[in-house]
Amino acid sequence: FSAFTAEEIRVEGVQRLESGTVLTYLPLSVGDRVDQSRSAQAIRALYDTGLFEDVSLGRDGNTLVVNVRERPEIASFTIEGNKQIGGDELKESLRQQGMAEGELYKRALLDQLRLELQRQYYANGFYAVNVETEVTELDGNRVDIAINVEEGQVAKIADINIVGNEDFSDEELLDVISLESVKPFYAHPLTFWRSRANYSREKLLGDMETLNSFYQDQGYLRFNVTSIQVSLSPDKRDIFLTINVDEGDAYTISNIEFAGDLIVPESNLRALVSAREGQTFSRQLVTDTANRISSGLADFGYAFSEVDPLTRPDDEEKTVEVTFFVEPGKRAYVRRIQFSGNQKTNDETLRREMRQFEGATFARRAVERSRVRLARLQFIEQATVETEPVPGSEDLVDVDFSVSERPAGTLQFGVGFSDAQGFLINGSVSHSNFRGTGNRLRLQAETNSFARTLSGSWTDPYYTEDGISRTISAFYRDTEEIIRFGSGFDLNSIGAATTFGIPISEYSNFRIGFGVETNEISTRIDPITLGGQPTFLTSAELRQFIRQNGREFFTYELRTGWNRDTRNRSFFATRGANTSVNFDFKLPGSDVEYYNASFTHEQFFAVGTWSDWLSDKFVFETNLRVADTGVWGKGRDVPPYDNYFAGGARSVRGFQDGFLGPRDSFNNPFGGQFLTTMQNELVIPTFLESDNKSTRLSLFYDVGNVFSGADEFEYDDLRSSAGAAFYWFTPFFGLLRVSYAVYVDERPNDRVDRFQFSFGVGL
Amino acid sequence: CASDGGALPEPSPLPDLDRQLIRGEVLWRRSGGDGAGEKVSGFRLALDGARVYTANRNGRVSAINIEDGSLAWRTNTELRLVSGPVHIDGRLLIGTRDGELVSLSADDGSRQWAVTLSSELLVPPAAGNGTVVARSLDGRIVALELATGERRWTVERQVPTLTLRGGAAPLIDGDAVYAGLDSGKVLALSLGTGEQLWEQRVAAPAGRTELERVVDVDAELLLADGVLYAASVGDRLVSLALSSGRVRWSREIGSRTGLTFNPSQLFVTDRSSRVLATNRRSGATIWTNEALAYRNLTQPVMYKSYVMVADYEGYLHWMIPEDGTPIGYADVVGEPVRSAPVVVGDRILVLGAEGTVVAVEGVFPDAED
Amino acid sequence: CALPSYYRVPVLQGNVVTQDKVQQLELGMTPPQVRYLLGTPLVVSNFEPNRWDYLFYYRNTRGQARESKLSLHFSEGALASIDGDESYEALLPEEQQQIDDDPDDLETPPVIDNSGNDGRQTPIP
Amino acid sequence: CASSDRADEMQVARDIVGGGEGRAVARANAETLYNTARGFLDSNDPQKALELYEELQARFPFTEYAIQAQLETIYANKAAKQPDAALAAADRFIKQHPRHPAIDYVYYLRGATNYDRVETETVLGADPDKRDPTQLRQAFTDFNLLIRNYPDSIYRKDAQLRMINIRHRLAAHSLSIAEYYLKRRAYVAASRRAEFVVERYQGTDSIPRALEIMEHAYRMAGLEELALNAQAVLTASYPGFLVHRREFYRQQEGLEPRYDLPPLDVQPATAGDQSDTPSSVAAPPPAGDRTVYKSP
Repeated sequence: FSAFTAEEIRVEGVQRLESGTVLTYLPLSVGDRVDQSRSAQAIRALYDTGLFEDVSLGRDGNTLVVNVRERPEIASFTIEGNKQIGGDELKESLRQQGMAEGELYKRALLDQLRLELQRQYYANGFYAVNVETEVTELDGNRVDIAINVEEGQVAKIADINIVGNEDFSDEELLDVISLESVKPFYAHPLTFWRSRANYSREKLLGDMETLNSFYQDQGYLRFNVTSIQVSLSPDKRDIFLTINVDEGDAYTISNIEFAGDLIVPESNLRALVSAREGQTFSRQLVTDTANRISSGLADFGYAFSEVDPLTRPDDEEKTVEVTFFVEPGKRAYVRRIQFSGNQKTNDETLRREMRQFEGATFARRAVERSRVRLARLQFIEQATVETEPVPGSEDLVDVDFSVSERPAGTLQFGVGFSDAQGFLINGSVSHSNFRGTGNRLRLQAETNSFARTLSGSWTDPYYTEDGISRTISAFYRDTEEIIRFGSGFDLNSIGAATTFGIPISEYSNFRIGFGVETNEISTRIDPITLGGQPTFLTSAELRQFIRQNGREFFTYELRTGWNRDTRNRSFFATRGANTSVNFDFKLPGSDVEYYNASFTHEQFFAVGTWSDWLSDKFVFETNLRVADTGVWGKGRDVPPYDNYFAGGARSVRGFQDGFLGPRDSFNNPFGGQFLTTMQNELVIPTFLESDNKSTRLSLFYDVGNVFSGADEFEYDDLRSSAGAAFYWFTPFFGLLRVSYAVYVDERPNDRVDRFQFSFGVGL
Repeated sequence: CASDGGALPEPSPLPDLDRQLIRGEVLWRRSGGDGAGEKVSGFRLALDGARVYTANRNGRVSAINIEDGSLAWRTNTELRLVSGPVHIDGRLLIGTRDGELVSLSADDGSRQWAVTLSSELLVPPAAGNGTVVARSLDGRIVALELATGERRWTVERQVPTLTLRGGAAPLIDGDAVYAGLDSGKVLALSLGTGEQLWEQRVAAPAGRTELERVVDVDAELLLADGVLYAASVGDRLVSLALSSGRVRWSREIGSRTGLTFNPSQLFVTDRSSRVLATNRRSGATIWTNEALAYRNLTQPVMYKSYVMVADYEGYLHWMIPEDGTPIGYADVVGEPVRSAPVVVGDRILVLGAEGTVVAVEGVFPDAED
Repeated sequence: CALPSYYRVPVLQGNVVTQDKVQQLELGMTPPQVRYLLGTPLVVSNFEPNRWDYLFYYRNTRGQARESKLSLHFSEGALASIDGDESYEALLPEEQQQIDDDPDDLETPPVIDNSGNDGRQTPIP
Repeated sequence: CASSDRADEMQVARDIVGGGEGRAVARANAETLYNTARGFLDSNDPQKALELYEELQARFPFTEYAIQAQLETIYANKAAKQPDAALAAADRFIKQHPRHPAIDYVYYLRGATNYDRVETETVLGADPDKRDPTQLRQAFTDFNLLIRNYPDSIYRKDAQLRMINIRHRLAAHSLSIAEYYLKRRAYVAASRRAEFVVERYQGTDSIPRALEIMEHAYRMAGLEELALNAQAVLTASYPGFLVHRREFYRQQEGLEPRYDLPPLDVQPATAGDQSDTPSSVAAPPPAGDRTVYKSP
């Protein structure tokens, strides 16, 4: 139509939207001159909003008439039959493209979607697939969309033939690539659930890359895949792959050079190079060396260093010269360190673990060290770090740590009644990140008809900003006639202690502390006449002890210890070791002088990475504990309440709690002065999403026992058990340990308890 | 084989004939080796008057006397054989999965020469005029001296991303060699120089997915009275002028196996194992026999003026050329038959998929009594 | 009961600049030239935009601190004065290189090992 | 016979409320459905309201009520503690009804959703501002969008108050980091953080302490001139602060407190009045009175 000035604009055909909405997006307004190009531009603008199916401009006198037809809204969108290609991620990705309930229906998008689905299926070997789409109009300008997929028979790879390979056999090469021809199911012991015989073009292209790098890693610099043929059997069930290769020859390294600004002396860099002259060239080795050099430089602050290996092959000699060209870039400084994801932990609690400071040279090792220290905090489940250059400057970087937190507090409260102990109330509160400050609080209370215990401890890991920790603890215990367990004596004790942990290196610290304790054993040692004969209420051993040492003991104690912990996590660690030696002894002036020495060593081995048929997630953990108590100076005997007991969920599993070790005359556990226990666990990867984050499954083999003294240690008296254990870090009750002992080396008079569980934070 | 979707229909049962005009009598049966197994292969029977030769996937090559089925000689080449043998001038040519072309002496199977080509030799070679022409899976066509195995020329053609397993053997006629390609074309090359004489498209790829675009010319080429007949799986059967490749006529018939002829008619087994007869001059269909549909029939062969095919259960079937009515069938080998039976005088030699060779003679009971 | 020397986390602060770079400093240089030579100054105050301080401070694991500083003044876009210790030598402390090596830290590739030069601090060119 | 319709509708409304809603919902007309849904929303049962809004939009897509239902879905999701769903609903509403009279309310609601994600007070009395500040920053950008696009919106004042509040909390966050580095004797880090607070968060409560940290850090690092600068700025803009600071230390040592001190004018004039605190977010005004959108 001829150009005119629009005195008025009228919108027609609007149903769901308002004319106001159309006017917002219309690039024309009242009073504008409307000509051919502007109206075309207006129409395109309205189309771009994606809200309209059809737009046209008309003229009624001097009024510009905009008539639109809104795109119908999708009332329901269903897709069935797509077993092979992801159900919900597919729906999610379609939602993003605007194909979901509530969005507006675009026919072109649906066709494109159908084709895309079909191409996906063909790329995965479903050559007999059939994808139908169906759009039903509803009143109120809405539509129902249904896509149904008939997948049909998937074509399996029947045979892969590699032609032209002399130096490596077909079998060797078939192991390298991921695609595989159909073998009887028993041929894949470990990978039976993943059928690798499904053909997919991406996997094929990926495999060509793997083949290429395999040969490059063996020195075949000139290797290439000349052509690949994919052919289908007439019945469309079998796929035949023919891979034609030209191996070329294996090249050896003639010489290794360094060029560019090396920052450190060449001898240092050469020590990092694992390849040697004369050795067959390997692309992998060369790239690894380049990475090691650049990460080494990063430790000197050169975060942006680039090391690229240049190779100059000599085709006659079949040798290659490798030059590592080092471009250190600017020395980098850290502008800001930021934490995200810490909903419950204060910034300072994380920042004090940092080994990298703001306003200092960037050191990759320090950043990595900081990340591991964060991961070792009890209340952090996972910590990751990213270094980003600061826009607008060439040598400043920001270091961003993102953490995911683990429930730090546990709250247990139980009211019960047991025939042996009568009415029972117990409760414990523990929080390893109290008010986000990283301080640890533990409170425990228990009352039943036989015992009232109350204990608490408060630890501030950063009592001084350099990391000296302080723990204050106190306890009150009043127990009577523990008949079921122990040799039947009343004990009430009260004590308090304070200990300091002083770091003496990045991984180890020294522990020193002082404690005061008073214990009183009150029980009848002379017999009472019951039914005519004298019967004793307490065991012979205890009676003898009381006769010799009396009943009340007031002791001062000096606690010393050394600990070295290099585990990568405090719960569910997969690497590192945790060794500690403790030596506490009752100071002179105490009523009884005895010492208490213990050695514990926990070591993790990433056995999974040792051989490639085992998945990397397999971890072997061994946990050894040896403890000895004995008198010194004028001490005559170690009080029974300080004896060691073994057996139970946290020591030798499969034996009833505490029942492993010497017995008293009532055949109740009396404990001993020498304890050796060892727990070995093979951690098995599970398919749970929370594997090794908050759950862990393992097979265990425990061995150990308690002896009345170090001299009575008898190797074949050690008891052992084996079975399976499951650990779960529960939201409210701390670490739950459940174990079932399948084999228990039970001897006469042992009490076996195959199924055991315990919870609460063990540390 | 446009995607007809879904699994393939069931093979039809044996036709119930009230009277069997012809019966097959097995003269002798001999196992030549372990054959080809279920997989598609390029194994054929090769003859030189007195003996029939077979090759097998485990590397075994056997020579059997046609007269009584006794074993003339047997050797194990220790190679991963996949095609041949082809007999010419006292030689046997066989192809391996690793791209080796080997020439053995037909007298005792001793190795004469061996050449490694660029890819698998799934398709049997052609020999003639002192030349061997081999087609490797990567689309290369190589001519070699028959006597020495020395290369003469190599021609390369693009291979589509997805093809059908198997292929048509090249055909040598005079100074030209004709080859059906996986791209749906027939190529004519000069035997001496490898120069292209002409190239004719048999079927054009159509459809949006790779599967719908498969148009391999896998059926054996047929040369009869100066006319070349070729069939593609893309539902096209053409008759080409030998000199120029010009299409004389073309019909909507797709075949994967091949065709045979008699003076006036052409016989072809199509992709769904229907047997059709067409007029040689015009290509018009005369009759269609669907009784043996989906029984995976071989290429038809003329036996005593009757049309004969073999099927997946090892049966031979005979039909009257005029109207295609079945006149008899015989259970001869008990193994799937994939390569066409070979007629020697009154005898029919059949190669089973598991390597068994059977000699059969067609008997007409009515005629005797 | 402080033991003789317990382990303090080393504190590193400020720009590390080598002696030869300091020597190349001349009056009249423009800020971008100085920045290219010595790197971005880490101590620049909002209230003294024309004054750049290259400060280096290192407190080792036994708590002993070492520091040096260099103050540069610019006027009208050119370096007007340089003061602070001429022999400004801020070399990377060797303690930092000797961060107690995490024995089996598989996730990070090994660091440059300094055993080659008998523990002397690596001379940086 | 209008009244009989009314009675019938009220009966339907009661059915819906009474839970027998299968049959009743089917019969209800748009207005009843909307009023019932709004009833649930106001008696804070947002989940039920969400279902009815869905039903309303499905069966009466072109009515005023449908648009109002879409608007109130945003608020209902927020009330039902589903912040992500609320944000998605808000974005869709902004795209489809950019000129709706209550559009500024939608931007405001978006900002409030992010703002309320950070609990103001944790159960043990710990200070949440010491933790991850990303949600706070997101809320700040949302409110900024509202003020820039709709300067005359009635929610502008409340949004501004919230933005000021957020700036204070972000400043406090950075300041606590400067305090930490000072304690660790990492003087360059402490001074840089303090400079950052002074530069970025003018007018917040953290400025005086930041200046003091700057002064201390520069002095410990041996940069006396810079230390004197910082002290000069501090005494100039916050005279009362130092006096009170010294008084605080005196009392620490148990000396006699002095009462004749100048007022603690912590806020230089530019900070805007602190008197009213941001109020909690109200439900959107009902569909009925479309003319005036009262401030919450």
